[in-house]
Amino acid sequence: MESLGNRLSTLLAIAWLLPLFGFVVEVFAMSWPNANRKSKAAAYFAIFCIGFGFVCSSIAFYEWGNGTDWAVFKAVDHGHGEAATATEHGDHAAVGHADHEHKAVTHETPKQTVFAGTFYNLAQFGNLKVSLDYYIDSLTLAMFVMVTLIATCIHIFATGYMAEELVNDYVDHQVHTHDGGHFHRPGRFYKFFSYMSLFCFAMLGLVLAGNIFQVFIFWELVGICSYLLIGFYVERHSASTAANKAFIVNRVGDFGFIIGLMILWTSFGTFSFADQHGTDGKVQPGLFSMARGHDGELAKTTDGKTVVLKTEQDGHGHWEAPAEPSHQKTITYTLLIVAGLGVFGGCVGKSAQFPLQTWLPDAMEGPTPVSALVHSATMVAAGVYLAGRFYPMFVPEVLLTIAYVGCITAFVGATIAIVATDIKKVLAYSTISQLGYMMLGLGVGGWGAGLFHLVTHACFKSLMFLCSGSVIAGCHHEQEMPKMGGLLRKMPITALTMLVGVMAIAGLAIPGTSIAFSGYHSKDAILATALAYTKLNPIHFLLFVVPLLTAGITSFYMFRLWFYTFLGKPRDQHLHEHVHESPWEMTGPLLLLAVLAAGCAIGGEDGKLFKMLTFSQPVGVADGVDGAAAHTVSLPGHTAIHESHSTAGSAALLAAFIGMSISYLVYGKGVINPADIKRQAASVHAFLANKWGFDDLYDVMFVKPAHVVAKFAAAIDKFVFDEILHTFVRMGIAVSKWDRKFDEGVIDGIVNLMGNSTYSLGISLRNVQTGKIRQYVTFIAVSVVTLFVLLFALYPKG
Amino acid sequence: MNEIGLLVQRLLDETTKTSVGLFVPELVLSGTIVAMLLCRILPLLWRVPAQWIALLGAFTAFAWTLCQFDQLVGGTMQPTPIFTGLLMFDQFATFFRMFLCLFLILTITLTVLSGIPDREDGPDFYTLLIGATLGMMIMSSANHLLMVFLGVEMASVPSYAMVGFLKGRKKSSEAALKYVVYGAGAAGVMLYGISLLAGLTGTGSLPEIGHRLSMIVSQGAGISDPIVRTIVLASLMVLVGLAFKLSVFPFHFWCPDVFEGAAAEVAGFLSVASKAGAFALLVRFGLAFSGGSAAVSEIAFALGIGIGVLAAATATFGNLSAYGQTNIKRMLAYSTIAHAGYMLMAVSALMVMKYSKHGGAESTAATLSCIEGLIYYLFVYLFMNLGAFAIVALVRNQIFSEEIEDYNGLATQCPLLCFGMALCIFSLIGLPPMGGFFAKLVIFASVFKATSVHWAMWFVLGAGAINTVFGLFYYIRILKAMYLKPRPDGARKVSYDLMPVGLFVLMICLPTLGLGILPARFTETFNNVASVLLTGR
Amino acid sequence: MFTAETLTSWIIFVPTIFAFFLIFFDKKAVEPMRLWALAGTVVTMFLSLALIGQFTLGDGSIQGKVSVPWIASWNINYQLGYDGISLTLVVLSAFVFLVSMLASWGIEKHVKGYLILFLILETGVMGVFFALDFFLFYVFWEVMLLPMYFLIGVWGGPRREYAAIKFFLYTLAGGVLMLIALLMYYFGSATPEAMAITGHSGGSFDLIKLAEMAQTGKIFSPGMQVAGFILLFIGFAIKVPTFPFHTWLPDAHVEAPTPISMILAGVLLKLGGYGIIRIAFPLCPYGAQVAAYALVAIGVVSIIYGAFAALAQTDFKRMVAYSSVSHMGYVLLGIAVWKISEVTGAAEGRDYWLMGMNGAMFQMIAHGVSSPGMFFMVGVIYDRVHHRDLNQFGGLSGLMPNYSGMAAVIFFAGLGLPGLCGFIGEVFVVLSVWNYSKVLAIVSAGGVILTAGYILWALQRVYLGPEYKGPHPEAITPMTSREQAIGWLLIVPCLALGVYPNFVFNYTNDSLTKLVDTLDSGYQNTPKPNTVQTTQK
Amino acid sequence: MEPTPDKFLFISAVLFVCGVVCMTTKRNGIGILMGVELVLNAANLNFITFSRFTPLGLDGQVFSLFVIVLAAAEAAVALAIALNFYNNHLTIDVDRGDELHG
Repeated sequence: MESLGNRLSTLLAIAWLLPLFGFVVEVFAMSWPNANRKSKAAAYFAIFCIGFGFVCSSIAFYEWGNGTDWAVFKAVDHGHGEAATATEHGDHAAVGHADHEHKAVTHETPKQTVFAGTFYNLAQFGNLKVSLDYYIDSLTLAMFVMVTLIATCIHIFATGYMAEELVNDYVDHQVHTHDGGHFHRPGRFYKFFSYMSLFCFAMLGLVLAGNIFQVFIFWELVGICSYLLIGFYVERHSASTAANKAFIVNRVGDFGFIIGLMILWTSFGTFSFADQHGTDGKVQPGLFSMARGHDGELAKTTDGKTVVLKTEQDGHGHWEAPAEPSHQKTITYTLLIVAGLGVFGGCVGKSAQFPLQTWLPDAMEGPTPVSALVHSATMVAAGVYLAGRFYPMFVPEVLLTIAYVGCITAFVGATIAIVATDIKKVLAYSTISQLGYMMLGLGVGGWGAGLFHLVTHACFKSLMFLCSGSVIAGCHHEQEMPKMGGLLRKMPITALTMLVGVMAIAGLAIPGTSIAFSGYHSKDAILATALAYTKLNPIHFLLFVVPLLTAGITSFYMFRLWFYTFLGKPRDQHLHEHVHESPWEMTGPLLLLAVLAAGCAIGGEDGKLFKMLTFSQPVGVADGVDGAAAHTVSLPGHTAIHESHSTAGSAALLAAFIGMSISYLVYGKGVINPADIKRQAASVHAFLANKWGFDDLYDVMFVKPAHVVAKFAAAIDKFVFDEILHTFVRMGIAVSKWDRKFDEGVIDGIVNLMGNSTYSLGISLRNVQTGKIRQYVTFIAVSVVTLFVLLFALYPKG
Repeated sequence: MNEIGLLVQRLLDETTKTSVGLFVPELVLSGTIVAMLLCRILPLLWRVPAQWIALLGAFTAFAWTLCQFDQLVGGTMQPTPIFTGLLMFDQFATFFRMFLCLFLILTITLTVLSGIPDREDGPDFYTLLIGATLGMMIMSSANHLLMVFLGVEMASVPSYAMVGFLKGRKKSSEAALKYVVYGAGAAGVMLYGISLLAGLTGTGSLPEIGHRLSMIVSQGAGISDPIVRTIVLASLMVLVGLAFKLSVFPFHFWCPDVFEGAAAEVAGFLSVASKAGAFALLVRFGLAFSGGSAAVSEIAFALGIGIGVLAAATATFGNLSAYGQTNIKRMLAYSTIAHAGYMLMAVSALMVMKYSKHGGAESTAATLSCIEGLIYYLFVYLFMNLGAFAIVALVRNQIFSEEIEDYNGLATQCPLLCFGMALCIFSLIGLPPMGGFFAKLVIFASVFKATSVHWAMWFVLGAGAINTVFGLFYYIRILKAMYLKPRPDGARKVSYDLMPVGLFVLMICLPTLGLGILPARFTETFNNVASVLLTGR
Repeated sequence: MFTAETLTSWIIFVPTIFAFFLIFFDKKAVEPMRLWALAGTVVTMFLSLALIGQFTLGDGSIQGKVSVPWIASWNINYQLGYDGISLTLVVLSAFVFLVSMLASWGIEKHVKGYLILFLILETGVMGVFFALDFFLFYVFWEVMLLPMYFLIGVWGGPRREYAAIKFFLYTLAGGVLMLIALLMYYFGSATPEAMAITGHSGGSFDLIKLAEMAQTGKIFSPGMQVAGFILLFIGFAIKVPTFPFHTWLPDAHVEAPTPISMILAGVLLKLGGYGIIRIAFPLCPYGAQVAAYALVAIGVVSIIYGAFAALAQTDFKRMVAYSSVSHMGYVLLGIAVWKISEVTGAAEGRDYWLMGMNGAMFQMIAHGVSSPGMFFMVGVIYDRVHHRDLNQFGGLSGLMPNYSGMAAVIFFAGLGLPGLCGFIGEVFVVLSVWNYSKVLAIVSAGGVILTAGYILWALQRVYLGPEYKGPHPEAITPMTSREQAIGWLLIVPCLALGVYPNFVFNYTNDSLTKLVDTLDSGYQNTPKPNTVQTTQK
Repeated sequence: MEPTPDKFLFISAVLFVCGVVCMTTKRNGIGILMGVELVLNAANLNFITFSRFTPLGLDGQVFSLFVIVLAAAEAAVALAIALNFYNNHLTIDVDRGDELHG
């Protein structure tokens, strides 16, 4: 077993460090003075790095499978469904594990499936240890494979998309220099790929991290990479402001993260997830075993106020809470909640959840491959990954907040997406909404469902971003949907792959059979968990109703996007002539991702992917938590979720069809002309100046309230949160102005005052020196007398 | 009839056998004065310039006092009062006489270099110079009230004349007049005080005063007792005379005007030599009260506190009023006032510690360090101040001005002189590597010890600390002018070659650094001097 | 010849020896003089690296102790030694001096004077880090003052005199306070029980023995420890600079030439922190514990206040100066998180305090590398366009790609980006504060956002944006190879320390563990005054 | 009746005060010098009285002899300086000599 752990860690370490090596080489090689800016060498090198990374992670996955002789796919009792190969994509990993299925099941002791260890020790204070270590389980491997695969596709797409940077003199149309002309600068092809490699390094590091401190390190590194990538067009003021905004909002999230870290560090004394095997053979419990031990319950004291940490090992290696109070290491329950919320605060900042989501739409300033990789598939998903990884530490109250935050985010994201006109903004808001979904999934106890949706969303969202990228490239950087229309004939492949993506996200499926798009399976899993959850705690009914509603809205705005851009008459004739299909580098990945988006969740709950994810779910999640006793929220167990599958699935499907049909009527066929609705709601239009007026013929309750709410949500978003942010900034600047005045005025003032006063005193003393000798002599007599009187008066008595 | 004969006989052999032998350095100096006056008259000696005679005389006097000092320290000679108790011959006095002779040599070489007294009135100048030094040497070894007055007068009168030496200038004549009038006034008051004191105690010699006073002062008498009042008044008046010589706060008015009027060399001489003599005398006078009863000690204790307050006032006044000065000599005058204040703090600490009620061994060790601090400060002060005045004199010879503005950008032209001035200035401020810092540290340490005796000394220590910071402002203005400001192109060129001038400046300024880095050797000798003075009594 | 003991003296005086030989160079031979001075700094760097070789890792106590009596009568001896704390700072200083010397090629005025003062400054700094005798420490502390005054005063920017005199005034005032504390501890250690430790009569200046005395708790009374701590803390806080005493830093930085402000930020600010760790805490453990809450509060205020002030600046260099104030706030914060549990009276969560101390030491080293880098980057652009107005920059990344790349890395190090040196120091300090007080921990964590704010805003205004808005854009030429070398010299340690912080922790951890334990036992041994010891929440 | 010293001391005190007042009020240089002489002679009177009535004995008279000699020397020098002042300022009025001040 030990050797397997090492092999796995080395393989994943290679996959992790390769992009860093790529970054270093690209930065140096390309900054060499004579490097010609036309060569695509940088792109090919980056693709090699991340591709090889993907190969390593799939080998690691294969090794891991063998090591645990594929218990992962045999865990579920009723055998495994039809032998559909998980993914047709042609690399050998898929083929490999297909034929292994029929190996005989041997019943020896359960193989070790979780491997943890240390790379090297950062610092050691007394018995507090901070180190870089790795934690490999099925979730890590799944994330590795997913991230490297999608990153490879996006890198290939980017070589095509960024081709225009391959020129020595790149004219940036959006930037106007003071003399009115456009800004000229040399192409920056290589710089883009170096940043992308650095990003992959940081993202993989985050996934591989073995302790929460290491997660925080790569958390910020990923934040910096998003800053660099958003602000790629450094000349555009809007780009650099968006980059600043993204970084500072992430930092606000990190502020919460640090507070969480502080509490954990002070009360638990360690950061590492797994148990640490000290050199002297002594085993130190990791966070999870301290908090949850082996059975998944918190060891609370009788009054339920403080939690006793399990720091002692009983006979067969299970961590128990020590009996004598003197040995006990305790943490108050409220502090544990605050720690959970703190870490979740970090996730909110990174995954653009409810209070801090304003930066993600602005982040669309970055080139589209960036939006595809960073702001849809990987980085924003890091928040959900961390919530998943840190799941055992979240107490039910925290899970409830996560659920509500997810729910609100999903709804707000979806409603704003309705009114968005920029194609990338629509996708950005839909990402926010889907992330809300994942958080909701985790919040309501569906650990597997949340992460399942994470993986599927990564596939189809990156697919859709890349399609929008190829559309934008096709229409010569035109992003506004009103100017497009009827592109189906001109860009067939992009249109069809986009349709696959749209259907996946809408969660369409052929009722009755189990053939469905990946979106359906993962969204169905979340809705099922939500339904089971609302059954157990009826007062939280909203946690099922709102997601259902959002599912409908999601399919509506996604199909609106598709019909609006690809069907109907081309609205801008001049633009229409120049539209052309993207070259193969761009359409190839689209096809690959389309296949992935369609089939990656084949088999739904008992498909390969879901089993893969849920294999290493935290202990005690499967059979749910009965909150009644401790009058907290109870979480649905696996069986409860299973029953509510069918009802939730059909409800979701219905909502999706309704949404699709409405958007078809409004945009596809054009039965109702959107223009006259705009006239009726002219005032609203003025109000939504930067949002294209929403035409809605049907006065159905569903549409009007959605519109009002959208307006309200957009308003909140624009006038409330941005305002809050701007007021903070203005307040900060005001305080700093006061601070500077105080600093120069008061403190410097005092010092100068002292200096000047002594100086003036000095000057005044000069005129005592009159120069008249007679006054001097009088002074002798006078001072003798005064001295005598003084001495006489102050003579120390007795 | 024969008692008178006996008396005269005893007097004769007492003076011839012992006193005259010990009085040789002073006699040598008197001899040089006579020689110089002779060379004015005898055509044979006309060609020999007076300064070489003066220098020769000063060297022999210095050598003599040096070997006297070694013998005293070595123990071969015992400290004894000479001339039937008029003067006291001990380490303390001999050290000061050696100090004054050394200073005399340096001043004479300075005047040779800066050429103040031209050939034909050279002898007169050097006569006055040596005469004043003689007066100060007597002051430092005075053991009798008569000698106190005689020493002060002998030191002051020649310096009145020296101040007015540049006959042609209006300023120097005005300065001389002011100095004469003020000096005479102060001397008069002092004499009256001395007469009262002599009358009260019925004797002139300082050691007996303490005993005599304790006889006439009844036990536990406060200020209300008339005898105590007259003693306090009398000693106050005597202190006035000394305060005038030290330019302590209420009696310092003459100092800025005289220093500005007089030539820089004379001002240098006055600032250092007269202070040394006066401080020696003040210490002896302060110790005169010792040995008395508790009441007398109480008087002395009160005087000590009074002096401490005066010292703080002097230091603060000196530093503050130096701010706005534009003439560098006047600024250095105020700086000498300030340094007099610092040194006076040591004397006040001495008196407070000596006469504090709960005396004991610990306080004698403390008084030891007060005197050691005072002597060390004077020793460093000699080099600091003389260096500063010498450079002012040398620069004046080239640019004919003593305004600080005219010093702008001097560093670019004569780096050596400016380096010397920088050393002196930093030592005057009291920055650590320089001697000035260690001197101030020792004095502050003794004042710090005195704070345990009486709360007022905290005020004195505080004033000392603040003044170190105040002092920074005006001292730095000189360096700022020299180093930081560019040399205006119209200004005169200042250039000195290394050989006579540069070497001299280095010889004076480097000891300020040396004393800062290797104070060990000097502290031992000073410690020995102080212990003999205190325990010898 | 180069054993551990002599190595320390060699490191201190090699720069002065090189400076001395500089005098004989001819004024015109600028290039050879610069190379000679560079050789001086390189030799010092090698010697300090050799010193690392001599250092035995596991042992936290003082190594390479050499003690030669200097002024015997005052028990002052020339005592040197180093442990993990001073070793890391010495290596940092040698490195920063080397880099600043490389950056001094831009100085044209009086090159000889500049180089001599530059090397003397290095001696002063090295002396402070090695000195183990309080008097020797104070002498070297003030020796640094002289060259710094002239370096800012003569070669500085337009308002150089004001900035130089302000710098001199602040440091001298701090010095005077330290002087009084020095005396207090000298006389405080003259008690009979102290004799047992020092083995000689009279007070002692030996820091190690004074720390032992403080640890026994019997010799220095609690009242004296509190008073001593306040004096020492203010003296050192002026150098750190913490909140109320920081106004000299922006002026000094803005007016100082680039290499000097690199040294000022890289080395001189660390002396304050080193002084607190080496003298203020060990000598008065009780005082330090009583003032712990105030210190932590001051540290947090410094962070927030410095960040806000930096946000408000329009002058690029002044902004970086204020960022130094904010970063040094972390140092003070890390040192002072010393929580005492009411129950046992011992330190509660000692490991977190140790972590805070280590974080503070690391922050000093990290800031010592990143802030000279920041100043150098400002200097590079200032040497070209001669203005520093943030709003008039822009678009530099297009015109000077390499320069902008390097500047971005250095500023991100200042921002506290993981993988670079700034992050480790900040995060470890912030993590250790929670154990001390929750409210202050949250506020200090808030500092992270502000830092990101002002640095990114500055980067955006200077480097991003379409084109350059300021005066004479034609002067913007790509980085010369010398500048690039310096850039890389600064970036490599940034990265190395960020990735593998044990370069510092291996050395500092043992010494700090020993320090933490001695302070803890020192506090417990000191008899608490009758008031119940109120602990901070 | 036996003459007591206090009458003489009273006279010398009066003399002393006259001397000081004369020094402070006189504008004429020579006048001031006269005042100085008065003060010195007051002290002389004191010495003579003390030598007569107190155990001071002969010392007092020797004292006064020295004082007389020194007063003479001082007067000589003072007059020379006053003369020099007159040559330069063409006046002996002390108040006119206030060029050195501040």
